[in-house]
Amino acid sequence: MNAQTEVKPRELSYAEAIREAMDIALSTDDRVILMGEDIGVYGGAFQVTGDLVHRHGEDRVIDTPISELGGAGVAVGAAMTGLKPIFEFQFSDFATLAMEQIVNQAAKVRYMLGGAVSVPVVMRMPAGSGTGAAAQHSQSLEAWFGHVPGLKVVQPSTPEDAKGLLLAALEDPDPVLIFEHKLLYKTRGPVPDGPYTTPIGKAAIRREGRDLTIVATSIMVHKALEAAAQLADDGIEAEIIDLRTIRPMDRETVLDSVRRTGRLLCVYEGVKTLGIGAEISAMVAESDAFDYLDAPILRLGGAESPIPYNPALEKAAIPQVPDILDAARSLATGRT
Amino acid sequence: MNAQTEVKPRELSYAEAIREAMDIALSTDDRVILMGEDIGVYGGAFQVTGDLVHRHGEDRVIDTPISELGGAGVAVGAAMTGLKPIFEFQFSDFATLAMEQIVNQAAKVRYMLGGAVSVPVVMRMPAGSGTGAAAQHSQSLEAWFGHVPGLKVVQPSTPEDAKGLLLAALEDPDPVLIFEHKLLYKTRGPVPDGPYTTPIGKAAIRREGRDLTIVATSIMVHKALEAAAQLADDGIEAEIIDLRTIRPMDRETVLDSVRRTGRLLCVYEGVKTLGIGAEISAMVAESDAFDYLDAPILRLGGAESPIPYNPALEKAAIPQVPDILDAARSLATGRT
Amino acid sequence: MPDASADNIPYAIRAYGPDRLRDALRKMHLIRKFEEGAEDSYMRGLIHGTMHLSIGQEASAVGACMALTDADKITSTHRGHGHCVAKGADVERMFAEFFGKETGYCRGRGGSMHIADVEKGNLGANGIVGGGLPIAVGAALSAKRLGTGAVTVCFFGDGANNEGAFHEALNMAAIWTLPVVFVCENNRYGMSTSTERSTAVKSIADRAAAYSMPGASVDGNDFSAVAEAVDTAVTRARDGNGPSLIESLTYRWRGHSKSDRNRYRSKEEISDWMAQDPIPRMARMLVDHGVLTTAEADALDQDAADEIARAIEAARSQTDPNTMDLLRDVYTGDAA
Amino acid sequence: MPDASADNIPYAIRAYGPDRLRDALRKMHLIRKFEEGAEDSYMRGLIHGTMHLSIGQEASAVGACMALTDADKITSTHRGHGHCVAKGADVERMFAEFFGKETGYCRGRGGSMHIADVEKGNLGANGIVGGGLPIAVGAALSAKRLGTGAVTVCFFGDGANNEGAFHEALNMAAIWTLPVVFVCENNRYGMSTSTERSTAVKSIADRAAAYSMPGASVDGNDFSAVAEAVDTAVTRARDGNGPSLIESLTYRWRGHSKSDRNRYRSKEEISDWMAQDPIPRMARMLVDHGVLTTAEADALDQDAADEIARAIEAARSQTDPNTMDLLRDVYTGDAA
Ligand SMILES: Cc1ncc(C[n+]2csc(CCOP(=O)(O)OP(=O)(O)O)c2C)c(N)n1
Ligand SMILES: Cc1ncc(C[n+]2csc(CCOP(=O)(O)OP(=O)(O)O)c2C)c(N)n1
Ligand SMILES: [Mg+2]
Ligand SMILES: [Mg+2]
Repeated sequence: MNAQTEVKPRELSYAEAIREAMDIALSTDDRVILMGEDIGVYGGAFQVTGDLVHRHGEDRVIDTPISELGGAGVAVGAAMTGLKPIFEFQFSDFATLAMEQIVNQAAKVRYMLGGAVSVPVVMRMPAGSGTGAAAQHSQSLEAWFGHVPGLKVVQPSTPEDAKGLLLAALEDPDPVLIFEHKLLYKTRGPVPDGPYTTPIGKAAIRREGRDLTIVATSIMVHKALEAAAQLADDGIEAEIIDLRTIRPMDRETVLDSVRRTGRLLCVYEGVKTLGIGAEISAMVAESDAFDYLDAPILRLGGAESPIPYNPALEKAAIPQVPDILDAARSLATGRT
Repeated sequence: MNAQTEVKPRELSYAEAIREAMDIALSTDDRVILMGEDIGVYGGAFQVTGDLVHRHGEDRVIDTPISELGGAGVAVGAAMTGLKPIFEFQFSDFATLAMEQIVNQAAKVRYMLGGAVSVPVVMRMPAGSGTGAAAQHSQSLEAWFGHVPGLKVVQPSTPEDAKGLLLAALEDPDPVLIFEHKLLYKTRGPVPDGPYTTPIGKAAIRREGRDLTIVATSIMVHKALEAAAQLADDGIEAEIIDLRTIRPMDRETVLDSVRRTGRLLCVYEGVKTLGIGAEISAMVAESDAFDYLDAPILRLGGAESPIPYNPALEKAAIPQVPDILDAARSLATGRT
Repeated sequence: MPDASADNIPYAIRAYGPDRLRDALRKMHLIRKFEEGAEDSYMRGLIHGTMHLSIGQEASAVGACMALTDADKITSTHRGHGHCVAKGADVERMFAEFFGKETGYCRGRGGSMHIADVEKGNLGANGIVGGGLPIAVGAALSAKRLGTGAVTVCFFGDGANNEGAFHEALNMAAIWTLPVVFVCENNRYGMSTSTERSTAVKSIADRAAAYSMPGASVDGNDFSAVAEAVDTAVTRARDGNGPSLIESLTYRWRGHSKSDRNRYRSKEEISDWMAQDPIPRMARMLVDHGVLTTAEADALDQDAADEIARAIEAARSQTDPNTMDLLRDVYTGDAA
Repeated sequence: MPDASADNIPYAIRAYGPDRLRDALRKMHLIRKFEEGAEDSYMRGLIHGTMHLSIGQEASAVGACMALTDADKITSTHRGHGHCVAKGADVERMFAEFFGKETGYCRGRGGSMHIADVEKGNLGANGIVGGGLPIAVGAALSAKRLGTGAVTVCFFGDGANNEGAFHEALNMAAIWTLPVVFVCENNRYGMSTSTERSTAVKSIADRAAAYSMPGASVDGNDFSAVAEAVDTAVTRARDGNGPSLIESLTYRWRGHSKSDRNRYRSKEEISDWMAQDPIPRMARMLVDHGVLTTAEADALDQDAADEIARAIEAARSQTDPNTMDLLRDVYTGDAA
């Protein structure tokens, strides 16, 4: 369905938008259930499920024991047999306990069975640093899942997309992982009423520009937009692409922009090496857009270290606006 | 120590070379133990540990229950407290059950504790397809671990390196993961006697060439060499780099070669998207070597699908020599 | 436990009519002949990869499925051929899968380790030890929420009982009172590792107490004993009284897989168990209680042999997958 | 279980001399004051991130460490401040860590969730529920192989007992007869989820039977009861008789973390437990048995308050890490 027809000027937080999407799904589709740790009376570690248990009952908003492998596997088995579970990992770091069920089962069972089943499970992954929770509660592991055929992986950066991508994930017959940045939960933005979907596999151009292309993911989109505003003051017009979907990646939107700007900067929070930016860079470098490149493809990613606790170190471990400004300036002023 | 002084012309299989390295370690260092499933009397699923249990006893060659998370965690805890465990995953696919201990604990504990401990654990990962074992026993997941600071990741392609890198891993105070391709276990090659190490973090140029650079990993090194011989007949001289270490990557050897050839092809078995080749490509594209590129950077990786059972499909799912020939020819004959 | 002496009518004779009993014996013969045919085909090079034969365990597979209809589900294991036949699969389509044919249950994508028959309620074998345990609980959660009245029987081995997935799955099944029956086929070894060396409890059934569910240990080579225990557990599950754990004590005559050298058990042990062949035991019981004549029982044996021979011949000549379809069924709707 | 009435000499009075008993009470006060000081510092914005306070659980932490020397190890949890102090840590260095200082136990890299004191045998808190269980077994394996005679006490919560890691760790500790004592601090909730809703067994100690190890459930607010149970288990472990599971029944007065709204438990329940305050109970026992005068007991309280105040003041002014050292200690030898 399409939102445009029914848009009202209304702002919600990113967390509220996700909750609204789940509320719509629970209200309109009996097969939808929520599973996760402390998503019931507690409302979720980040208060995303909030009061849904009171609206839809404990049979549909299910607190699991602290059993990530089993919990995820139960969601996979339920999805194979008629339910549409939305499974919340309390922190995406804990998905390290469930990789077996996500990667060996959910992602592969349809293929291994020659198409005899689908696994319509949605997994929500609160990710990212900035909360002072240190190395085991701050990772950005989306690149791992982007490497796994059979999975779809999205990373909404706005409340509108957080709702639209979750509803799209629920309409999708295959496993979809949604990486939600913890620091975005409280950010607010316009959110259409009622049901609508944001297409999986489609990037969004958040700002147009002729001088360079910045492809960013999740919270980095906002840092890139902040940088772009400052760059404009120096007469540098950066085009900002919000990738939105990690797998399948929107090749055309990225290549088309690079063909126009001839310069590319990738900005992401995950560890730089083998992070999302590596694929974006390689995808461009192997394409015809390579011929349009006027400068090296730059990447700003997370530091080659675990996320430290100390706030100054934690900040230093991921790209910040000044880093984006420096990289963009060096690119824009580079040879043509 | 250095092998050159004591090299004898002697051939071993890749599996025998690994066993010899473990035998040396068990014989010379009391802190070394082996842990894994069926590595004792059974000799390991691929007969790599072989008769070591008879030479060193069940206290040091320890059959674990089928408990990958716990087993890996026991190895991590033992490594933190004085032992040097070599932990064998029966198939690297089963490391999906132990990501928590590998990534949240082994890789991060030293950093999280401000350097108060080291985790000298070695994990052996039989990987790759070609055995008809289908999607859950054929993965090449090394890229995941290459994305994790705190880990070192190596991928020997020859018996000599399989022994040398294992002994280097044992001398290394930090966690080292060794990805061994199952189809290489029976391949034979010269292996120096006695103890020696192959440096972690150093790639090897297996063949010199001026026309293009092919960076390959593991079994793909052999396919690339086979292709290079045929390319030579057409007068195309490919330089073949065996990456050997995934993390930390040998930037200089790759960049230096690309500066000379101006053309780059990456060949790896893991899924193409976000696989090793993505990082190699991005590393070159962001470096000064970019200016030397005369053509797009091409990648040949695994198909965007799980590994199928049917032998013809299985073969079609990973790069083969003809694919390398086609890519290399299109590169070499491309614009300059 | 009932025995087959004439002065004490065994449960199976009391519980089932002659047609079902004849069919059960037929299925046991069919499994035995299927496994022998698969082994022979493997030796003749018709089958790729490896396989795990369940010869000697036929009473366990068939007895456990007596209480199930096609609406009920099972999750199976790497040693799943018997479960698949017991749940009603067509042996020709099974062989077609083994031969990697497009006509196989998994279109040749899965092979022995992923064979499934979703229409008949078999959610599939699994290449991951313990992988099916949480999935079975998920299927039971669906049945309970959707009110289908279906019960799920979860097959797993003694080795699997030491996986964390076992603990998490049984705990969740119990706290949520789900209609699932856990059937542990204890054949005394996980690959080469005996339960004495791997499992810290004498009887695996005793682990049921850790989940406040009934636990029973039965002679897995006694069809009637297995059927009685599982019937009781299935009834309990259907009545909404939750899960049970049944340990079926049996033995695999063949090696773990095609690469097993049987170094970990004695010839005597194997021959003692072969003397406990469940098939003649079943036949004798049926003859003793006048369900069949000896001639009729022998005829079932011969019929099974003929059916398997025909199935192998028919399957061999069927069509192979087209390598152009490599990416088919990675995602739903990717059908070629 | 011993009680504190004068006509029945409690275990602790019989087992320890006055100095150790005085020191135990001192540590209990120190933990309480430490937690209150940490909470106050957090409110004053001196501490980044979140924290998990153990107020109300002091007898469990201190009692469980009575049998341990600095050579013995503990693995702790996210709620680990009490364990750390009980094992002999310096509260000033602990606060320095909370304040993210270079002088902290983790050089400011770990914070509350990773606080460790390796010299004193505390291998660290853990951000992963259940993460310490296999590590503790590994430490015990080292002790057994290296013949150090050390015992490891593994602390974990009721919520952690539903993780697969619990099952795998206890099973391995039992089959290998390792010197480890599993201390489950059952404070009735895993975050918001009560044991009734998460755990399919009445007493967690009953799960010991699944691993053929002794299990005991004790009043975790009774210092003497905890000390007696753990002393017995540690002696058993030191004598080479293997692991034990001890359930320490206690309660956390504060919310799970700083974001908890206590929606899942009643005010009455909390106040009933506060009436069971373990510290006055301990003090009363010592006074009743003439170990201390009331005045001496009160003095320990005041001394603890003063020590904490001094520690906070001293730690606050210490030096912050240099952001140039971000990559330090990712690998051994990376010291700046
Ligand atoms: C997670 C995982 N670990 C290890 C293996 C390798 N493996 C396959 S079957 C097997 C033994 C399983 O033993 P059990 O559960 O008793 O089943 P059985 O083979 O005896 O029928 C092992 C170790 C696997 N497939 N998956
Ligand atoms: C693997 C994992 N899952 C979930 C969490 C989030 N979490 C942190 S503490 C906690 C509750 C733990 O309960 P329990 O083990 O009883 O310890 P307690 O907090 O009661 O001391 C949860 C769910 C985590 N840190 N790690
Ligand atoms: Mg078995
Ligand atoms: Mg608790």
